[in-house]
Formats: sequence, structure tokens, C-alpha cells
Amino acid sequence: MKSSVYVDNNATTAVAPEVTEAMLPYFTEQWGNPSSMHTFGGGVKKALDAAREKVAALLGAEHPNEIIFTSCGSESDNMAIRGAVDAMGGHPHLITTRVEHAAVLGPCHYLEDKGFRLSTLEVDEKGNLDLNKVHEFSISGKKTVASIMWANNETGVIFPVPAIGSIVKQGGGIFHTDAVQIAGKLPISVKDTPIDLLSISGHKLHAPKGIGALYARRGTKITPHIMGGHQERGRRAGTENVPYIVGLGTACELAMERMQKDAMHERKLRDRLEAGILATCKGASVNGAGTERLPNTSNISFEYVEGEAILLMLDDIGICASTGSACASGSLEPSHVLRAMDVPRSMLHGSIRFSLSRYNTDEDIDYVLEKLPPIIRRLRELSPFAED
Amino acid sequence: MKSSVYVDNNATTAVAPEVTEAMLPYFTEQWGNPSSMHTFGGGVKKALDAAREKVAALLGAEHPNEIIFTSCGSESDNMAIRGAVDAMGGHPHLITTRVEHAAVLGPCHYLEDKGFRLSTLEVDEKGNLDLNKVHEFSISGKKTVASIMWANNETGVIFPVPAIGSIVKQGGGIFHTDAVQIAGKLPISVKDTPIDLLSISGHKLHAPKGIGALYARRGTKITPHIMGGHQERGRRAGTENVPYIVGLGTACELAMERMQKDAMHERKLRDRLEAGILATCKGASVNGAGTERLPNTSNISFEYVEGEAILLMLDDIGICASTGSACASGSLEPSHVLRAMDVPRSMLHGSIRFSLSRYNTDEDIDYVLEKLPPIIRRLRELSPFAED
Amino acid sequence: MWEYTDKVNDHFKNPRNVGAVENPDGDGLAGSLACGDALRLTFKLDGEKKICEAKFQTFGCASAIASSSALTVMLIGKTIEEAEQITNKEIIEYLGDLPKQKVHCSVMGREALEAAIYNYRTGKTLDRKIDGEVVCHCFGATDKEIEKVARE
Ligand SMILES: Cc1ncc(COP(=O)(O)O)c(C=O)c1O
Ligand SMILES: Cc1ncc(COP(=O)(O)O)c(C=O)c1O
Ligand code: FES
Ligand code: FES
Repeated sequence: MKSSVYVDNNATTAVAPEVTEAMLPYFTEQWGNPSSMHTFGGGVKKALDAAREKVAALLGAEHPNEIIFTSCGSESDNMAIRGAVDAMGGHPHLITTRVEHAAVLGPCHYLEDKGFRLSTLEVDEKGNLDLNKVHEFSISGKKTVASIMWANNETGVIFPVPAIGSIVKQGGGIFHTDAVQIAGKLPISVKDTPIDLLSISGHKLHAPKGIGALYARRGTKITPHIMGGHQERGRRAGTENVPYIVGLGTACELAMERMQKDAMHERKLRDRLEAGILATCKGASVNGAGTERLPNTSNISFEYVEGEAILLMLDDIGICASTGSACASGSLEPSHVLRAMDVPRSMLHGSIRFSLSRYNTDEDIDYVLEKLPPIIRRLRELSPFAED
Repeated sequence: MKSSVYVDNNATTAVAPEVTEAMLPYFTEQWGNPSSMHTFGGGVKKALDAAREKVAALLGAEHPNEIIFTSCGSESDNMAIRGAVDAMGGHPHLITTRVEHAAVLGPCHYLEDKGFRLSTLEVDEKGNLDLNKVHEFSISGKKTVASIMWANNETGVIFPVPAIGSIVKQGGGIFHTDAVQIAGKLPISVKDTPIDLLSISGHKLHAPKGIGALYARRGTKITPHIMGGHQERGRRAGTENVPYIVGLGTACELAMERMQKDAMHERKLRDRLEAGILATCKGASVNGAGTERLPNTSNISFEYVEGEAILLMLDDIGICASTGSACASGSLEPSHVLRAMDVPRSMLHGSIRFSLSRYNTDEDIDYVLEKLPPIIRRLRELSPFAED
Repeated sequence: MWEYTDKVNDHFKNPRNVGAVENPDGDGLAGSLACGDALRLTFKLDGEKKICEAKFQTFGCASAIASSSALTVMLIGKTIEEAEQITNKEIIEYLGDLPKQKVHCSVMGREALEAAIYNYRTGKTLDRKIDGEVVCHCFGATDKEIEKVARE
């Protein structure tokens, strides 16, 4: 069950040893309930506060209280969209894009079914948005709630969130951005960006799966998604997941310390990987190339071959990668992101996402560059369309 | 920060060493994403399946697929109530009780604000429901969604859920029960009880805080509360919290193995504690006495003294107990449960909940019985109302 | 992650009879690039009118590759009349099993076989009109086809 080369870090990352170590005492000794009136439980609250400050620091939030801990990126997205719409009242106009994660599209489509107007922005073949369209919708007269991601999980393409936020705020709307893939990888500062709500997920930055956070700018009205107890200042009920909150704090602290170094390291490896694949694999092309992208992500289409077949052959030799998003891997649909980018049909089914982390090495890249080309060659030989 | 005598297990429990041990490898080695198409990630799915079977076994569910993992008891309650109401469509009539946990009352009041009819059942001074009322509301003509807890977190009082379920189902309604406090403490079998939806929370049975589950009987329609990816068969989006799911599985397995022994152990200690306090503390009385109660819970009111004062004095000497529910401890209101039971005002503010677990010992009880009476005596001396 | 049988894995990783038969007696194509998936099946008959050579080319997932490979193995040694009787279910049985969501991947095998036999008998290319709602967008399988397979 041990992988040798893990290049699927946009699906999930290894829990950093520092994070596991920081969490452990909260399982074995300090397992109290932070809401308790006794020192044993109540004392744990300090750990929550410390973690909240670290998350706030990574995101550049003005006040730690703008951070609400949730159980995952998906909960943050659902809470932001449904919570903002509910608190706004009436029937706000929803704006999103075709390339969002399912956790944004899910609640958007749900609300559309309930009668809300939903506008879904297209992207061009490089994955770029048309800012004029954002403008057009934002001043449509109705109040808007816009949810537009910062970095795409499949291609790594980065949207110009500061510009988008300005446009949405000019129109008087509420702006949410899914920052699950950018947080910890590139510097962001919500304080200096016109963002009302922002989602992150722990397991994309070396904290465990099952913890997330929502940044909610002071004064942003949002109906709780999980109602009940007074935890998180009444904004998210449920006894706090103390160990994971501590873990997320540590992960954010680590990410902040190492960000520049990690990003440079990943970009260097990624660029070498891309160049190597393009040079050795016939019919390969990089989706989103020429656009601003995350330093760790490379989405490559291989003409006339099928992604699953590539993946399974890679898996066989210990290389872990993915096609599109992991949570959609139960589905038979080709990636909705690549379809939105109008990737030609011959390329649509053969896309592989390589996504790196601080733990990848030069040897990992060497190994992929050695093993991948013969696999592509073999699969192309099987194909009725490919010619040599 | 170490407690010497922890008798606040209805607030949260120690993570069992077996649980921590079972979880650890999923932080350090098997941190893959179960939705991944590679063996490293996909292989983890087996651990999820195994845990699901253990939870199903503890609850007596027919199929493991009836178990949906959530992030806490509160999420399970919110999902059950809002999900069932949404899936039913129209404007079902909501039925609940005055003594529910905030995680049930929260969504019920939210829906009431949205225009749904909500009927809140009263309890008598022993904490019992009037089943005739349940009947009356269930056949009110409208479709109903009833959420009625199995065991009360503050008093331990057990509602006759099998009878209630029958009544609700006769009327064609959907029946949800919050079983957060009974699961793992007394045997339950959803298979043999007319229950559609049932909530549990890990940290009440020696798994960590931040994991829960919702049992949804096959065929029960329920709108997901967190929408997005295909996890949990499309019923709960978000990358699975693999370590905690494994931990919850282990905790359920342990609970099942030890239940009878643990329950006997806790009941013996609890009964000794109660008898001792009643014998030595003036003006003490047990709330919910004479009703069927959980074996581990004792809610005792002390006339003319204030609960917070007792708690702080106990805390000072290393005894961890609580007044009412931990998550409401930020509030100054006296317990809504005791108010519903019409506990006289002189007793209402001085109630302490002692709740035991398998880890409590005879020495713990000795210590409380030694330390508590002088504290109550001192506080009574301070009180302008108490007479000797 | 899909649960594949050892046999599926084997036929995927070591596909038998890859390529195109030279001067085939039957040549059939199923699926299309437009649907994102295709299978070409070619065969040759010996003196006793039995299939002595069968080859495939597939643009598809692991299940599609394994199904195609299995089909060619099943075909060799059979008469056209016997070959015609091969059902999807038999391809799946031959492979041990396929995940339910992947059953349709073997549909293409049957279709390519039909097309190749039609080509053998008429010399013409079978122009399959896809009817029904396209439910598998990646491979253009229709609900009717999937239903048909499910019933078989
Ligand atoms: C009866 C009851 N329901 C629900 C909950 C909520 O569980 P959690 O804290 O896991 O959200 C609790 C405990 O806090 C409880 O005692
Ligand atoms: C862009 C994006 N948003 C949201 C999510 C959901 O996060 P989680 O799995 O923690 O719910 C993910 C990853 O799965 C993601 O990549
Ligand atoms: S006097 Fe302090 S809470 Fe009432
Ligand atoms: S052909 Fe394999 S997924 Fe449709």
C-alpha cells in the first residue's frame, strides 16, 4: 500500500510529520471539550485560539475571529454559498463558473433548482474567464452572490481574484472564492483583496482530511450551515475537532514558513516534468499552458489514449497520479473542466494530472520521465486512430 | 491540565487508546484519498468499508450502506432534519420536544422561521413524554417529520423510541432520533425499531471529536446537507476523514464488545454516587429519578446554590463535571431541559451533571463523595435562602 | 477505484491480438472518436470457414481494452455463426466480472463484431445509427444499449 512516487497532491497530501506530532497530545491527554467549564476542558480553548491565529496569518486575515473551522473544503463551500444566499434574503442572483469544484457547483445547482437565477461563466481554451462577463452579471440590478475559485484543482489555472472581487463588490454583491488549491502554495492576503468569504481545506496542505476553514470578513452576514451549539461564535455548531484544528494551525504555520522555498522547488520539478513529457511523448500537450498556473500542477493530454488506462499502468509501477478530480473518479464523464476549455475530443479522454508537493524529489521526476513514454507508446499502438 | 477525576463523559469522552492506535497509521502511512484511481489511495477504501460495517453492527443496521459518515453529531442532526424535510417537499409538519439538544432545536427553529409548522412536545416533571400527544400530531393530516431524541444528554432520561417510532410511522411520517447519548451505552437495533434516521457522535463513545454518523434506513429520501463530490454514495460530499472513520469503527467495535460490562460498571458507580450525595448533601435531588435513565448519568440539583459555583470549586480540586450541556455553557440561561421538567426555581440553578465512563473507578466516586458535601455546605452557608 | 478481476488486469496489461489483420475478411468499427472511444475489429477465416485470426485496436479505458482482447481470444476457432452468438454477458463472464458502471465498455466489443460480420457478408461498412439517449458521454453508449446488455 506504500506508494513510491506520489504525484497526486491536488487530490490529497501527506500529513506532515510536524502536524501529526502536534495533534497527538490532543488524542492521548488533552481530549477535553473546549466548551467545558472545568480547566481540563476549557484549557483546550487556548489551543484553538492559537490555531485560529495561524490560519488567519496564512490567509492574511485581519482578525482571527474571521476564521471559522469546518469539517472540510466542501463544507466551507456549501456554507459560504448557501449561508450567504440565505442571510441576504430575497432571491439573489448567483454567479459561478463552469470550472468550479463539485462542492461549489453542487449547492449552486441546488439553489438553481429552488428557483434562484444562476449564471455560469464560460472559460476560453486556455482556461481564462472573460472579466467583462463578470461585470455584466454583477451589475445586473439584482443583488449577487458570486462564487469563483482562485486556482483550479485540475489544471492549476489561476483566476484574477483581486480583479474579480473588485467587480463583484462594485456591484454590491457578496464574493466567495474557493481557495482550497492555492492556500499554502502561493501567498494570499484577504485583508488586501476584495473577498468576503474564502474556503480552504486542510488535506491539501499537509493537514489531515476532515478539517477545513471558512474565512468570513467581519460584518459578512452568513446563516450557519450546521446549527445548534454556540461553537465558533455561533457560526458552526458541533464540538470542535481539537486535534485537527491544532493540526491545521501547524500546517498553515509550516506552509507560511516554507512557501517560497516549496513553490520554487515544485515549479522547478514541474517544469522539468512537463518539458520532458512534451519532448518524449507523441501527441502530448499541456492544458492551461500559457496561463498563470499553480507552481505544482501539470495537466497533460495525450492524444488518442485513455486516461484510466494510463493511470492503471502507472499505478502498476508505483506512480500515483490522477485524471481530473479524485472525487469525480466514480463518474464516467470526461472532466467538466477540460470540456469547458474545449479540449478536442481526441485529447479529452487522455488527460493526466501530475501535482507535486514539497516532498517530491528530482528522482521522482526522473522515474516518471523514464516510465511514462513507453506506456504512452504502447497505448497509442493499441489505438485505431493514432498514426506514427 | 490533567484531570484527576473526570465525571463529565456526556460532554466528551477520552479517546480510547485502541482508537488512537487504530487511527495512527492513517496519518503516518496510509494517508491516500480513497477516491483515487491508484492502489495507494483506492486501497484505503477497504478501511472505510470495514469501519462502516462496525458502525452498522453497533446500531443493528441491516446494511452497512445505511451508514453515512459525517463530521459530528450536530451535522447528523442538521442533515437528518433539513435533508428529510427538503426531500419530502411541500411543507411537512415538524414534531420535536422541548428537551432536545441544540443541534435538533437549531434546525427546527430555523425551519419554523421559514414558515414550517413546528410542534414542540412538553415533558412532565420526571422528563416523560405524553405519547398521546405524539399520536395527535402524527395524524394531523399533514406529512410529518419527527425528531425525538433517544436519551437525554443532561438527565439521561430515555424516551420510548420504539413506541414513538411506531406512532410516527403509522401516521406516514419520517422519524429521526438523536441517539448520540445512547449509542454505545445501551444496546439498540435500528433493524428492529421503526426508525428512519438516527444520529450518533464519535466523541461520546471514545472516538475523537469531529466524527459522527447518520443512519438512514434504505429507501429513506434525504437531500444531502453537504453537496458536491460523490463520497458516501453521493449523500455527503467532502474527502473522507479516513483516520476518524477508522477510529469510529474501532470505538463501535469496542463498545459492542464491552457494552454489558461497561454498563453494569457505570450503573454500580453511578448508583453509589447518587445514594452517597443524597445521604450527605442537604437539599439534593436527582432530576429524572424514577424514570428509565442511562446507566452512566446523574443530574442532581442542589437547592439554593448555584451550579457554576459548585463546578468551579470542584474544578479546583480536580473534579470535572458540568451543568447541563457543555455547548450551552457560554449562556447564562438555566438548562432548558430542567425548565421543561418544571424543576422548581430554587433548584434550577444548582444542578450538576455527573456522567461516567468505562474508565471511572471506585476511587473516583470515593473522591467525589468526600469532596462534594463540604462544598455544598459552604455554598449553602453563603446563600440567603438556605436554612439548616 | 474500480475493482478489476485478475483476468481483466491481465488482458488490460497484456492484451492479446493487438493490431489489424492484413487483408481481413471482416472489418468493423464501433464507437467513434467523436464519442471519445472506439474499437476496430478485423478477422480472417481459414479453409474451414473458421476464424483463424482476429485482431483489435481500441481507444478506450482498461475495461474496453480487456474486453476487446478477450473477444479476440473467444473468436478464434469459431465459425461466423458461432461468433454471432457471443454476447456481452459471455465476454464479461470470460473476464470474471466487470464493475457495473463498466459493463457498457464491453458493449463496444459486440458492436464491432456485428459490424465486422456485416462487412464480411455484404462487403459494406455498417453505418450504425445510435438511437436512444446518450448516457455514457465518454463512450457514446446509449441507455437502450445498456439496458439491452443488462437484460442479457
Ligand atoms: C444529545 C446530543 N445530540 C447532539 C450532540 C452534538 O454532537 P457533536 O458535539 O458531535 O456535534 C450532543 C453532544 O454535544 C448531544 O449530547
Ligand atoms: C478546488 C477544490 N474545492 C473544494 C475541494 C473539497 O475539499 P474537501 O475534500 O476537503 O471537501 C477540493 C478538493 O477535494 C478542491 O480541489
Ligand atoms: S450572577 Fe453571575 S451568572 Fe447570574
Ligand atoms: S468504455 Fe470504458 S468507461 Fe465507457
